[in-house]
Amino acid sequence: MAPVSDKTNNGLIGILPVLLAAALFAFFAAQIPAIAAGEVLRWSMPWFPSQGIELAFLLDGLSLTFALLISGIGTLVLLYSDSYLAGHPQYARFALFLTSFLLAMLGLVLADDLILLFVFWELTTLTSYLLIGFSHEAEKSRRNALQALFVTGAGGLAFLAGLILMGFAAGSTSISEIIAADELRDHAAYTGILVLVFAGALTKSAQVPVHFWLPNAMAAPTPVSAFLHSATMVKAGIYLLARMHPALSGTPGWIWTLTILGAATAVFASLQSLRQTDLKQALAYTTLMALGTLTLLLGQDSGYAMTAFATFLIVHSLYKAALFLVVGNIDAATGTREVAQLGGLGRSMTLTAGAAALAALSMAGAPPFLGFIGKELKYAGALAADAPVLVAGALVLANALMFAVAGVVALRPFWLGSAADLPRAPKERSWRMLAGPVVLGVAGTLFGIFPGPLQQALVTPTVAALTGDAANAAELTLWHGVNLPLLLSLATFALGLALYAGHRPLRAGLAHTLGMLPDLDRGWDRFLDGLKGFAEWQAARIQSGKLSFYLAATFGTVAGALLVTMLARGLPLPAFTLDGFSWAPAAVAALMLAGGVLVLLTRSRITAIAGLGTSGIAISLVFLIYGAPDVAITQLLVETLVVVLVAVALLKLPRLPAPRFRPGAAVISVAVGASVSLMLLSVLGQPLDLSLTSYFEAASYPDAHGRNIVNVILVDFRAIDTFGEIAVVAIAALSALALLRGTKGRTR
Amino acid sequence: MTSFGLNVLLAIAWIALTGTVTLANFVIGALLGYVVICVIQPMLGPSRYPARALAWGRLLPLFLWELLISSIEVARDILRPRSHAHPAILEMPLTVRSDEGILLVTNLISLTPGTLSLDVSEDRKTLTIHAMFASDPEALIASLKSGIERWVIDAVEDFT
Amino acid sequence: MTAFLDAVVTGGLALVVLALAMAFVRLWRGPSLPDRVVALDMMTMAMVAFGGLAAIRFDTPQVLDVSLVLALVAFLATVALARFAERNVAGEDNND
Amino acid sequence: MSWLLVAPLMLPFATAIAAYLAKGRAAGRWISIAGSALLLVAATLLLVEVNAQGVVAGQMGGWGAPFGITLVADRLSAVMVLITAIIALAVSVYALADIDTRLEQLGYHAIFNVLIAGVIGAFVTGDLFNLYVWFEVMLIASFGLLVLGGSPEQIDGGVKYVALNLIATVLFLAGVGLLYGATGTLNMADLSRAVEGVDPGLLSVIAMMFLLAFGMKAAVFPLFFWLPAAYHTPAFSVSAVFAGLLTKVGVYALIRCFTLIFDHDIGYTHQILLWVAGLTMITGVLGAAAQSDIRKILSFHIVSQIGYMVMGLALMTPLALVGTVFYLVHHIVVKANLFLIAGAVQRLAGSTELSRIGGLYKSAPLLALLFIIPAFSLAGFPPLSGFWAKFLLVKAAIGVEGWVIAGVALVVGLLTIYSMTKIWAAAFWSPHPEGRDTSLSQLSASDRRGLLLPIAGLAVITMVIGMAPDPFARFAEAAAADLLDPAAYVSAVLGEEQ
Amino acid sequence: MEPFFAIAVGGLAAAAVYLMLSGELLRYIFGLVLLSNAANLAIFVSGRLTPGAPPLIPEGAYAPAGTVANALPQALVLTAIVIGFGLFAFALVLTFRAWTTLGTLEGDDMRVAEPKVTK
Amino acid sequence: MNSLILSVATRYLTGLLLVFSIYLLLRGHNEPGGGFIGGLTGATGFILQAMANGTDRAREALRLPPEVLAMLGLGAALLAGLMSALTGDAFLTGQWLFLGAEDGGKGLPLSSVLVFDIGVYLVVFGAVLTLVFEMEEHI
Amino acid sequence: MTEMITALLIAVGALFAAIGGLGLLRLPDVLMRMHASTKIGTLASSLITVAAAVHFGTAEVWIRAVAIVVLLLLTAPIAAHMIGRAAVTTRVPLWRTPPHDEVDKD
Ligand code: NA
Ligand code: NA
Repeated sequence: MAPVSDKTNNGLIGILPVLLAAALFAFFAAQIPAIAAGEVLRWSMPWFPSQGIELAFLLDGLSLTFALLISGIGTLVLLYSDSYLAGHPQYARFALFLTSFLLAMLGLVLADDLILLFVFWELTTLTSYLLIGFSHEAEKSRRNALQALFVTGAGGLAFLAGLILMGFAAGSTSISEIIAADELRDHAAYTGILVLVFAGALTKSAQVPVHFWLPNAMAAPTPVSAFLHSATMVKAGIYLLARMHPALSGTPGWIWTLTILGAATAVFASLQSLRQTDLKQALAYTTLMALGTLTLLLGQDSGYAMTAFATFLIVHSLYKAALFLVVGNIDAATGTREVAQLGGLGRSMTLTAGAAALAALSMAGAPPFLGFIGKELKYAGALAADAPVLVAGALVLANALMFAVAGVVALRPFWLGSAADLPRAPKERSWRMLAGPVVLGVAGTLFGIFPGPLQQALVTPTVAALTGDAANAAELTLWHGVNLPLLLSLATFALGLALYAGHRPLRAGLAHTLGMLPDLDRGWDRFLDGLKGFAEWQAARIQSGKLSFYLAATFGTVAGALLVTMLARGLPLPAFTLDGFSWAPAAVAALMLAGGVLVLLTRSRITAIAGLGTSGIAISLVFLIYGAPDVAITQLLVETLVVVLVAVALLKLPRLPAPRFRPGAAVISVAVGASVSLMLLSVLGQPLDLSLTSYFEAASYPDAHGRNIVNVILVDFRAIDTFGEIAVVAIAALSALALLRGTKGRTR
Repeated sequence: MTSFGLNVLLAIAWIALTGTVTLANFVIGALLGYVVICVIQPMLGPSRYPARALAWGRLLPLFLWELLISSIEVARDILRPRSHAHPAILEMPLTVRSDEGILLVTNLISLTPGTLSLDVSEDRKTLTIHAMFASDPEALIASLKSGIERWVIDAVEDFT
Repeated sequence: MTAFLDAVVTGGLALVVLALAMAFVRLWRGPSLPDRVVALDMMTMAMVAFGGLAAIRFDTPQVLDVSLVLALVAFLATVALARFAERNVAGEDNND
Repeated sequence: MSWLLVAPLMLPFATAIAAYLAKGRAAGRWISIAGSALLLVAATLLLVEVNAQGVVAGQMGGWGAPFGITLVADRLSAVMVLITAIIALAVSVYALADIDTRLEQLGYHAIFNVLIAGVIGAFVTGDLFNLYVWFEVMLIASFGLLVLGGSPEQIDGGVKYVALNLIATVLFLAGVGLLYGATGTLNMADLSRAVEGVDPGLLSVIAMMFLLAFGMKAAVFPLFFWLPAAYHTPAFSVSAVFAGLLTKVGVYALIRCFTLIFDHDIGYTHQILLWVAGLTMITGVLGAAAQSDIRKILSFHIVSQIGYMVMGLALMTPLALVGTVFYLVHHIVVKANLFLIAGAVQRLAGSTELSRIGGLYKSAPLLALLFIIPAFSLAGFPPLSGFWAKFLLVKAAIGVEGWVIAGVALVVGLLTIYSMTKIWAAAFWSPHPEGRDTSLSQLSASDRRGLLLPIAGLAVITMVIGMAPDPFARFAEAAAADLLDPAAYVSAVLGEEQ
Repeated sequence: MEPFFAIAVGGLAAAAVYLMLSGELLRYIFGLVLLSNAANLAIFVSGRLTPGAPPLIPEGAYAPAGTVANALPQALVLTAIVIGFGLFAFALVLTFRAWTTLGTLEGDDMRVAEPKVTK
Repeated sequence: MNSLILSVATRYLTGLLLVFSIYLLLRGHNEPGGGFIGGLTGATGFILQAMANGTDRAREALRLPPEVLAMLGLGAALLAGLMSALTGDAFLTGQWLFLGAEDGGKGLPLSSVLVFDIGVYLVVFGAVLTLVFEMEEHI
Repeated sequence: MTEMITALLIAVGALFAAIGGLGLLRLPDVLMRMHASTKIGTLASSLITVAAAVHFGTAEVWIRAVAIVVLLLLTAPIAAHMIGRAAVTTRVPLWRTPPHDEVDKD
């Protein structure tokens, strides 16, 4: 992304977040002595006590390492962004999101409660979504942001299930308690927990085969990529695995899953990386490679592997952030990131070039950089693994490829070729954009030459957090004599040089070979299309827009549910007798039915109304016969009013379509009718408790001063029913009025 | 309807005063109200209400009797195996002029043997009738005019 | 109530119900719209009679109130339907 | 005591009458706002009392239970009343900018307030037939509001809404009749004891009747057609209050009846509820995925979210019911708010059809922020209310090894993200296809206030619940405990010592 | 007599549902009226039937003389009838409006709110 | 519609129905009748007016718009319910005043229950007329 | 005596009712059927109503009965007029074309 205006920074909005991050870094740095001394700092307050969830934070070697990387690199990235996006109209939001992201990430690595951890986990997902989609007007940004959100969100939900399960299994969601109790491996839910936690961690850390979202996350502005890829987001999954390492590791499930996935990711990613021509894409794949390596290491248990993990974690963060920022500088200076176009930048961008060289050499694992130490430790860890050949082989191949990529990405553009074909004449960037690469590059170099303080301050405490014992930490040193790791290192350089020399033909070959693998990125599009297609298909079936379908489905459900329940739960039916049968009510009931049937069969509207009227009259006769004059009168009045209103409405309504026999409707309606009859018969077979009625009869006159018990019920005993009832009538009238007056209506 | 409304009001007031909500009591109230209105008539301005009410009372028995006769006649025809009817739609010139008079004439005709009022023309001068036994239309119309219409004019329009 | 009166009332009810039924047949058959209105009118008349008989049968004069209201509102329904029939000049319902 | 129950029920009626008689003047809208504010006060007082005392019951007309009608509020009722009052106030304020004079003159404020009264009546009544009455009050008012204005879409949606809802009405009515015929009583507390004398098979069938009736009101699978057919058609204020409250009354009724009365055959009835819950979640969320209009998307999401609430009821464990209660409250606030936001989107961008809008992220960042809060809350992102709601339910499901339903709940959450980001990407991130000016400044200051104040207020509630879930969950816990052990409810209603 | 009415109510409900299922609004409305009647009758019958004897207290007495019809279901039915009328009236007006606005009474032809998906 | 016969008859019927409806309302507490039945009967009279002479005439006779009458009725019912607040009773508790009560009779009953029923009457009366008038006018 | 009068009124009234129903079935056109329903129906119901009044004999019942009869007498002819007019204006086919049909010309 090119600078948006000729401003060089964003003023207060630009600098405040930097200060905040720097302050955080300082704070965490101040904790180093305590942590180095083997202390573990814990702070907590109740948050959701009824669910046993605390706002609990824990600072040990592992979280301190992460916290320092996050806040330190965060400071540099924010400083860099201030210049990179100088004058951008949405810089305030950008800074807000980036700072939030930083804080969420800090929260994640400090949380000492599974649910709290998840809260921050999801917050990083959400804020990274907003950051990846920062160039929101570009379709691709939006797509890639969604992809990242969806994939990591999916993993996150699985992760949540795993956390809940873990909470149940351990009886607590406090991470330190779970680790201290150390009972999970024997729990019945262990495998489930493992699967679910892996699902969360591996999607977040973009392991094969759910890696595809990470390179696409490059849609974000470069400083975001630098941050996302070096110290944050993708490391969240790694952090999680590391954090749970004491509680979950050591089982075959843990070892083999992480080893195989890590190895596959590392190799696959480094091959992909070599294949890329866009600097940023190439770097993105190297991130994958690093993540694979870290995963692979976490699969192991040895002190070497853990030390290697702790060291490589730092190594990678330093060089990766530096290189991304370098690429940002190149992009900003030249307007391109295409390898083929770039060359000879070393002369015009000396500081950038220098920083790039330091970072690249660390990445390549060359001595005396920290990368070299990291690599040696990796090999030592590999040799201590359960499958040394597999682990070491994967690492050698991956590191050699890294070596080649480092050459292609970070050295070649500066020191080879010429700046001839560039869109813009390259020029060194402002100090804000140089601070990051330079500080990080130099740090990688200094820690390589003087590894002692790093070992003391961070690596050993991290190993202690991972294994429970600081004594497990291996020594960080450039020279440890001629041994197998050194030999492997030399082999790596040789292979790396060969790969670099042949990287052009190799690229073509790789492109061909990798092209034959299923393209999961395109698969994502197909998944979304499929999802949408299925959703549309489903919606069109269910929400068809056809009233007749809705009605049939509704009544069908009603009849089905009732009849099935009758069969399944048994409906008591009394013996049917004709005791007390009387012809007059029977005749009236027949008339009632006849009226209904008449409505059914006719296509004459007036006949239908008359049929309704007949049915209504018959029902009111039933009320009359069985001692309900009030109801009979009301029924008559209402029925009449129905007839009157329909007669008025019919003046403008069309004729009825001819009735035709609809077998489906007939089945449904008979089923509904039958279930109604059966239920009613069953109810009538039960004794009825008449105590309410008896009370009303006794209290009506003495207490409520009325002789018409029905009316007393309506206006006194149950007056609130009647109040609601008249509200219905009043609102029906108001609504009808509004409907009639409020619509002009098409004149027909 | 001023007098009428007043009468109703008075009747209700009576019920409220006596506290007995029965039909009988209402009738008492209405009658009382009627008397009161008659008394206060000069204050209310000219009204035909008292006289008209009396006329209604005289016409009621007539209605009932005519109804019975006409029903028997129609019933006979219904029960006969073959209808002897000579249906026709006729027009009868109206002499009666007042709204109430026309209403009474049409209603009475409808309740009289074999005749049914269908409509009054817009100029109120002709009444359309359906007759069931109209073998001699002129005679039928003449008898209606001399019978029912005469009664109505005597009973109602004399007071106007 | 004596057995005699009871028998008369029962017979009366039977005849009234018969009238209701015959009116309903006319209602069903039509053929013209006014025919059906007439039939409905007749049914309400029969119901008034039914109310009177029911009052005697159950010894509850309050049932007459039903007849009273019926006499009132039946008229309204008839007027509304007749009005519909009159405006419906297109002659719908004359021959279904 | 009983006046605490009567006040929230009768205040909206008084407001409705006053607003109607004042129609044609601006007074109506201010009466409505003032009435809603008073309602909020009354609802708060009720909640405070209930929280202090457990269950508050009052016998209307002074006729003792089970003879007269009892109004009764336990914690669930009280919180539902309060949340109703909050929505009523928010929507009343929103109506200032959303409802034009024409609709006001057609009686908008009166019908709206009667709707609120119906909803509250349903929450506070302790009588089954009276519940039917309040359902109808609510229903008829919803009819009126739905078609107020009378556009062809409204009429079309209204026809389907009316046609299908009336079926539920008749089912409910018949169910009440049958239950009365089997037990001889209507008072729900009394019913909870009287059903013990009824044949269990018959009772299960009657329970099914209520499940169907309330299920339809709650818009569960496969009875939800009326909702997506209609909710996108009325004025935004109206769809917001519908979205927030109406289906939840169905859910409330399900909860009330299936914890208090129909708990004799949980192995059958609640198993069915569980199936219904799962299918409702899935069909709803897929339906949403197929839509391209904001309100249609949101409508289908109502359906899908109802599934979660029913799921808690179906699991019937203390934690599950806590989840359901929590979900109810959360969902009402969030869903109503999203519809309000849809209205603001319409005002600024000219449509709610995703392909025809955009640019709001750039031009109206405040609205963007206000959207993202409820949207991600709906999708269950922490630390917003929806996260805890989902968390509690999933935890409850996992706690009883309901793996499938837990999985469904999680996957549906993911698909919810898909829909919410679809709206976000189309309405906010992508540029407006016609390059229209979508900034908030094109609205008058008063319209801006009217639109944004309620939206912001509801967003704050979502966040507060999310940030400090404990008091809410504690309350929900107490509410769930009330539901699972109705003894206190029964004795408060029937006026006996426990 | 109650079982007989139980069957009659079922028959009426069946006719009503068949009408409502037609998807044509006028028939739907007619069906709705019948269905409401069936539901009301169901409540009435559920409260058991007592011929004659309306629940009225004679003058001078403090309670009904002898057995009278069950008053409670009567009150419920009355309320239900009135509510049903309100709903019916609105449905009728809506039907009328549907015709003037949408030009059809066939529910399946009403595709304004849920247009056919054209692909 | 312009039927002279109907028009003239309606003049009498409307008054008759109105009186009758009030009668039904007042005695409803003791005999069949009450607010709903009364209100509907009263409305019948004005519906006849509207059909015979047009809604304008019927509206004129009513003076207040029917929908306002309905809302006033709702208000009356609400007030009837609230009257019990004065005596500290529960909502909708009947408040009775028997004027001149003596042995064997309760005297003239005036009660909040009657006010409530009058509210019912007005709502039904107003609502039904609203429905009919509006439909008449818009069809 | 009262009982005899009651029985007589009922018998006549019920008989008329049945005849009226039969007339509605048998008579050939709508206007003629109206003669049956309007006249006979009104009479039948009036007679039975009066029978009830005679049976109970109280003033209250008598007043109610009279009210019913008056109402029927007032409304039945008007109803008949409305229906008849509708039948004529909509040109319902009449049995045996009337010789002096002058309404039909408009
Ligand atoms: Na909803
Ligand atoms: Na009522």
